[in-house]
Amino acid sequence: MDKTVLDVKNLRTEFRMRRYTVYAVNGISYDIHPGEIVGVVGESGCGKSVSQMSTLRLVPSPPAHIEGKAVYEGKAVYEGKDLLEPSNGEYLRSVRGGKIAMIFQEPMTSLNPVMKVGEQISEAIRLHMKLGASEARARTIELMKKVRIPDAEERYDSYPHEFSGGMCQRLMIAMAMSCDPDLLIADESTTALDVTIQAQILEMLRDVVRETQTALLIVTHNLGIVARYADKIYVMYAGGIVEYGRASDIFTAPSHAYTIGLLNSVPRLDDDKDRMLMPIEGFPPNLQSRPTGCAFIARCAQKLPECESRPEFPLRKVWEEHYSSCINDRLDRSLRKSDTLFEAKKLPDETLLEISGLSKEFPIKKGILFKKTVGNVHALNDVSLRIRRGETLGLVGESGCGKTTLARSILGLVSPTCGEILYQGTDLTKLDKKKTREMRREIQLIFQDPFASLDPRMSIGGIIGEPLVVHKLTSGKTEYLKRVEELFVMVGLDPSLRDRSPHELSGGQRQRVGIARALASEPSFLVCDEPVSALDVSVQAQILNLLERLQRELGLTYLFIAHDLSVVRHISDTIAVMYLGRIVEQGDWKTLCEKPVHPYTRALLSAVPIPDPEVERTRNIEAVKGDVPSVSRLPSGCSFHPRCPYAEAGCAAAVPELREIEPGHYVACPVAEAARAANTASGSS
Amino acid sequence: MTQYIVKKLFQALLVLLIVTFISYLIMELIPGDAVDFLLGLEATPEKAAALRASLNLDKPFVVRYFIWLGGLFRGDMGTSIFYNDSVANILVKKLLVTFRMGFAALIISTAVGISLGVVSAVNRGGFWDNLISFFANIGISIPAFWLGILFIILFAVKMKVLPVQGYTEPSADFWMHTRQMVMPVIVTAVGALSSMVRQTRSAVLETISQDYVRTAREKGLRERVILMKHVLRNALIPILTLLGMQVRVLFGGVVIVENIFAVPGMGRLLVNSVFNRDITVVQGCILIMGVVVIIANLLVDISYGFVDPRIREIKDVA
Amino acid sequence: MMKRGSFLRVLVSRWTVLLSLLLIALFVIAAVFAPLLMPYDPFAMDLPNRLAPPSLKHLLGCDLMGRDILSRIIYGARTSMMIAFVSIIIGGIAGILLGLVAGYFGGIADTFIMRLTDAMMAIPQIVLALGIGVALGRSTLNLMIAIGVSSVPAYIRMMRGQTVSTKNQMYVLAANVIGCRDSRVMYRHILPNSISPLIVTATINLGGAIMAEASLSYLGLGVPPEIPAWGTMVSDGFQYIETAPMLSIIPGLCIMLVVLAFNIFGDGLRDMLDPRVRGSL
Amino acid sequence: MKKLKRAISVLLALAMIAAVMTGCGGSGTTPTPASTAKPSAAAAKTPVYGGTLIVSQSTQQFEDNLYPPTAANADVLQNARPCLEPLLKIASDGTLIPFLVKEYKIENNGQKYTLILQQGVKFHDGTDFNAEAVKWNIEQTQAGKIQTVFNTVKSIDIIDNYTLVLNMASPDLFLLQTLATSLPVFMVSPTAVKTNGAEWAKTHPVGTGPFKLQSWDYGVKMVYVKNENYWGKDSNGNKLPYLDGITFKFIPENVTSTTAFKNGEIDVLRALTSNMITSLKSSSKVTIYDYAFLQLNIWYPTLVSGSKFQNLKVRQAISYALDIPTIIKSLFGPEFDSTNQVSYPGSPMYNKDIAGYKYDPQKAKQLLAEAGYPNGFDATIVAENTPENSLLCQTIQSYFKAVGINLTIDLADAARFAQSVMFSSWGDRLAVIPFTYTPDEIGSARRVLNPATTLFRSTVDFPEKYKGLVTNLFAATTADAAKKVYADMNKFLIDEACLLTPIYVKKYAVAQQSWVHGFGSGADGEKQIRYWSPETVWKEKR
Repeated sequence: MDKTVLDVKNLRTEFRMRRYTVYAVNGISYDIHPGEIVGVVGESGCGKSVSQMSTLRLVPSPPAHIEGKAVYEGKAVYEGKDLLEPSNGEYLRSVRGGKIAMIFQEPMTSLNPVMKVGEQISEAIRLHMKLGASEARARTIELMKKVRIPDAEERYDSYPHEFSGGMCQRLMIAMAMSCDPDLLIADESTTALDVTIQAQILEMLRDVVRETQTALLIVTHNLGIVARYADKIYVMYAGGIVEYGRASDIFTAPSHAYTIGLLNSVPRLDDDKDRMLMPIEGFPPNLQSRPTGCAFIARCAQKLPECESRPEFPLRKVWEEHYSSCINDRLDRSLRKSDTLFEAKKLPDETLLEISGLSKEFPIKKGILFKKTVGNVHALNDVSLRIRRGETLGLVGESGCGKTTLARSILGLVSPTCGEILYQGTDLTKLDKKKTREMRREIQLIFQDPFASLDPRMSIGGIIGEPLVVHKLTSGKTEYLKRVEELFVMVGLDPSLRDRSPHELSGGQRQRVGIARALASEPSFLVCDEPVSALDVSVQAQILNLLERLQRELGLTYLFIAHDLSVVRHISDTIAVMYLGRIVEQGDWKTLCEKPVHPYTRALLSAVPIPDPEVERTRNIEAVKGDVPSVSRLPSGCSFHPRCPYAEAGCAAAVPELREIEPGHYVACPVAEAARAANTASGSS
Repeated sequence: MTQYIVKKLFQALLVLLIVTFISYLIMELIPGDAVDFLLGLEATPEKAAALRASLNLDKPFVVRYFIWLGGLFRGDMGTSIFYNDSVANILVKKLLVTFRMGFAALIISTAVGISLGVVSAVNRGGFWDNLISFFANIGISIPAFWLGILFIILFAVKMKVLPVQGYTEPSADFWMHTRQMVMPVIVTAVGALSSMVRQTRSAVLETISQDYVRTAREKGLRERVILMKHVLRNALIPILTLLGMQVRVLFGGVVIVENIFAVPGMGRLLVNSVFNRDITVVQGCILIMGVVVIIANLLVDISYGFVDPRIREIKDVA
Repeated sequence: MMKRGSFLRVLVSRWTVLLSLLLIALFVIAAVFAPLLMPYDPFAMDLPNRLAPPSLKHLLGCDLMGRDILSRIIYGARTSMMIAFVSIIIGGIAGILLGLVAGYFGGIADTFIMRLTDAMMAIPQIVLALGIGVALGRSTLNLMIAIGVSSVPAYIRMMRGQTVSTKNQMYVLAANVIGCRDSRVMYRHILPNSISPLIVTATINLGGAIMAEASLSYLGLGVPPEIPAWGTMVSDGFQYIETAPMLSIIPGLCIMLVVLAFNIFGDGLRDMLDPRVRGSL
Repeated sequence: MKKLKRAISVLLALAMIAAVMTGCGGSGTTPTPASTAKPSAAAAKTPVYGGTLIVSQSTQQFEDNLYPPTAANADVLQNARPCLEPLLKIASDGTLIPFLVKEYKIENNGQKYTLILQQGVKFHDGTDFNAEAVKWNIEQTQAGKIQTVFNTVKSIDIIDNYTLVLNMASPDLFLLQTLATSLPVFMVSPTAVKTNGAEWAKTHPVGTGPFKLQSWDYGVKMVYVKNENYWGKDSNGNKLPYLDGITFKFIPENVTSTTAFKNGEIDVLRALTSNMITSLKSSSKVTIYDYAFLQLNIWYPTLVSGSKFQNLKVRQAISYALDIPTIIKSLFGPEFDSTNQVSYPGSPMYNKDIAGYKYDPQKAKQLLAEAGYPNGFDATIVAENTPENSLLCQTIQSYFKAVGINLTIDLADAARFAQSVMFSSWGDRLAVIPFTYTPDEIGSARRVLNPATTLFRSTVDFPEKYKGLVTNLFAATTADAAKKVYADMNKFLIDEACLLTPIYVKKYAVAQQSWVHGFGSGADGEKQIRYWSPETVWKEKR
């Protein structure tokens, strides 16, 4: 552990634009030893990615139009040579990709679409290892096998668009490992992937790294991942390191106000229901001004008087190998209970929405002039649901499971192939255009991407007020303005923002605008399609609390769609799990999370890392084999059987029925109980 | 892949049909017809009527169009009212002239255009970039005929280096042919060259900012290798699209340049025929121009298939 | 959009854009205040000093009918600008509407309009304009219609592409969700978000229109002879290119400068309105 | 395509009006060309063999038809002169020069003509040129209906292989003069036409001429090569033709052709415009033949009901408002002349005692006031879209403005002008219409100044008195009688009825390089520029 692979001494990166400078990284120092796994955690804009790029002098490729240039200061010593030294340029180039390799966030766009996949990998091998074409090809195929890419020989010559997201990321890992690097940097490498795939990739990465004694540096915003895999954790905020130390110390004794805020704002699978998420108020700092003093001071809930006056906050030793730049050593780490009693939420059994036998198929057409259908994408098959008034139904599933199609069918944006959707008795699928539009007042949608769902050309006030104009809900200007002001206040937005345009607001504020717009026509049913997954953790908590408050005050009913189980568990009353267009298990939140029956639900739950090293140490993940099959060629019978560890002959034959094994707990798997019994016997929770 | 080609072929034929209909419609709207012109004052009503009947000019517009179209399918493009000779054999000579000039201009504008575009994109904001972009901007702003006359005064009159006009078959006297072709080709090429530079530059800039270029750089490849293997291959797609459009721009340029430099090409014939109301010749010229432009676009579409694997197996998912 | 102040300050930061802005301003002032700026009446004939060389009295000399060239250039600015703007409006409005409909509704409307556009794009613009011009006869209005109509396909293609890409944006889906009718979605959401590429295409086409006027008058289709327009002046001046080169060279130069200015300004505007670039200027 | 090209096209269209030469016993004397060119020094030098003569003019517009019997276009036929030859040529002073016809006898007052043909002449396809061929050619011309020179020939008798007799239906003393000066009647090989058909003959002239047509690219280039066994000999017996070949090049763009001429790429440049002359004047010998061939007039739509131009005072006011001499002198080149009537100063038909209208704006204003338009009125003028017309109309516009008339100019391209002016009523507008003198003034007068033509029938109202004069013109048998009637017609049109206002007369201008000899003035003194003899042209070695 003594020999350091990479030693970075107060690295500083600034983007000198024509009229202003962005201070992306402000003097950070860290080092990494062979075989060690280091986690770098922070919210978007804290400079965690830029710092890694800077060590390899990879201009973080700002869009080509930006004429800014990256200026690096400080040293990044590798094998005794400072990579940042301009004179070492040639040496740096030989290190890049060879000795230090990186994996990026978007696997699909990181591969050259017009070049064979195998070629892109062997290109690096031939360059760094000076191997001939045939040896390079052999080595590439061997690497592809190592990262478990099925039938590697043939897939060598196929193109990136023929691979799924998960497969692409495996290719990137193969490419990175191709030259036996000393250091591998994974920059948000699993953020874009589904939870189960993310678990597979990280597990494989850890085994490979342990086996080859390569140092691994994981950059992520997900505390769970860092808790499970990292030995040492650096917490970054506004371009600087605010705290670092051993993983267990950071989680048990977080000693910086920001770290505490982070930990308290993240919902955990194992915390009790009435726990109140404690968001960090305000919004991320503006990097265009040179930071002085403590950058977190504006949002810090536990700041001391002298915090204002101190010029700078060096990292001081708080514990053995545990440093923090926060001067307040009596930080309150307790979690606060939510003041409202959730159990008290009694649900009247009046059904608001009843979906029965809903399926949807998108035909794949081929042919020149007269298109004939050659195949079908089975987005939804035979989905039935019941949502009571005031209830929050959580819908969980990975990409391609049909949750978005379900949401759009309810809103009438997509007309289902068969089945009916009864909303207070009326069947939405049978309404004509005019009636569907009127029904739009009743049912509204909250979008995932807060920025893309607001019209950039309109002012905030205009966006929120548009439903009022469309449905002529207010007569006269004054009443309109009053109602808009009311909506602003309702979602916690400052009314003075009325004339600003969307790009001037932060992520959280934009999502509040989306919610206000949805509430403008006083709907009683809200479909939330992944409302928080695009937000930073701290802001996520603000929105979740807002949604809960609105539900209590306005008696709203939510259909909450997400792929992050911990968020769904926190907010929903009942949860349904979907896989490839079918509901595989449904039940109230307690039974489903604690006593899951269906193998897929269990795999989903175990794939979600819990931000607590002790828990993660002991937990092993129920690995799920292979990749999600394509939606146009569904496997026969239970569509999960090819990947299910407990699959039996029967599974492939008949499509399992959703049966009620306990009051309110449905499951669509014949062997479910037996599998659970076997599993509990082997001692894992 | 073949399905993709066949689909594009069908589309091209349909568009070609519409092209001929549009040109016939425009010629129909133009008042006055060749007959009054031809017979002059001797036009006794019976003579005019007889000539009109023989040329089917008395039939309604739509019928005449379909007669012409029928003829086209049988390979006969009709006879010119003016030169009372079959349109095909009038056009064949003129076509070669225009194609030689147009093709030379296309080669120059593409080769020089793309290389300059890449150079200026690669050192973005640098000296070369500003210089090339400035001249490219001037290139697209100069009216072709004005430049033509400037060239004539400069090279032919003052410096007496190049012949002023005329056209000799390359077979007859190749050296004279090239000397005569220098000015017209350059004048035609200037406009096309400049727009090619500008478009290539933005296409390359767009590709440089993609993620896979960053991955290539992260792999430690030399800048030149990244440019050749990764950037250019991907920038080729938008550049190809532009190439399809260039053919149309060149035809426009040729029409003007042929008149200045007295090159007996199709452009000049077309303009004369429009003023002479020689409908069949106009149709012939526009048909050929349309065919060439559509074939150029078809070739571009097909070449997409080779350059970009994603387009190869198009599946239309509704 | 960015706050007003910084928009102009940033736009002017690049000297080429500044220069082109100046040239355009000069062109517009000359066009609008033509009557005040002209030293002589551009129509007044003064036969004795026919083809007089540039002199103090006549800064740029006189044309073949003894009329002062400088005044005719200034008046010509007005005609050329009028022709350019009106043909942009004709081409633009028709192009935008058709492109919007084709892009938004897709299906048969889209294929019909796009195949028609492909067909018109297969014919060079100068030939299209010539055909329409000859059909309508020689007058200023007909010239504008000829240039306008022949530039419609370019606008349709640009607008359709823009509509198709904007249509798939989330905020358009949101507009549907809150119950907007198709028409409202189009004019309230899709059109405003296509404004920036439209303005850029319009500025670049302004230059194109002036050049088209020049080329058409060379082919014999320009404005009525007595009305000074740059294109007609260049083509009329051809005959006397050896004896009085100024007759063609000056208007030709004016055309080039103005078209150049519009192109550079168009490029600058495009970089300005492109959100990715805005941050860096 | 340059606007000027269409100017030539209109002239040629109207040359067709001159194509039909009606009436008998026309005076047939050609206008006496007062050549302004210096007598060429060529006569002193001895002719040299070899070289190709490059002749260039603007692209001609018309039907490219070189088969004489059906060809309607004089200028196009001229281009066939190197390979086709007429029976007789005519000297500038009107005397006939024997050519393919060696001798001729005219008997009983023009009723009977005996023609004795040149012997040993062969067509290019090897067949003999004999009486039979001439008879066939004359019959074809009669059948072609385009040329009327042989209409009065009743019958043709073949006496022997080289003599034939024409019996005339009515006495015509000037048949041969008309034959030589009207639309050229060239001899074409009967066998060639019989085997390949008239259509083929249009593009493949087979004649007896000094050169053979090698290639012809419509509207671009015509290439002639030497006919080795040409029958002609020059005055001192050497074989003709001197040149190895003649090439016609059609260049639309004047600037291009003038520059090419100055660079020596072109030997002879025909149909010059005024600005071409000014640019050529400085550098090389420009011969302007005083052979006027076109006049431009403004005509008034007196027949159009309610038109202000029905009032004589208005027409006269307009005539007074235009200062034609200054316009011509300052705006147009040396090859233009002003005239106050349909004829022109140099012409024998010129009527000296026509007063005409001197430039007098005050009188014009006064006349307008009397006519009820004290502060003028709006009017439109329609003309063909050529650079000269555009220049002219703008000048007229400013002169009109001086007397209160504001004029809009409608320039129509050739086909639209033909359709809307020539062959139908041009409505309540002034129209700029040309009148051509080719081949002779009286013949043109009979056809054009005739109320019955499609041009005037529906728009111009000719008083009875004038119609009487026109019938006399047709009846006049002798040249002097026709001349007298023509003079009266002119007097009436201008001074009495003021039905038209003449503007300018245009002469035919040709530029010729110094090393070219025998092009304009033929060896035998024949000054005709339009009916040149290619066999005697030669080029100095350069």
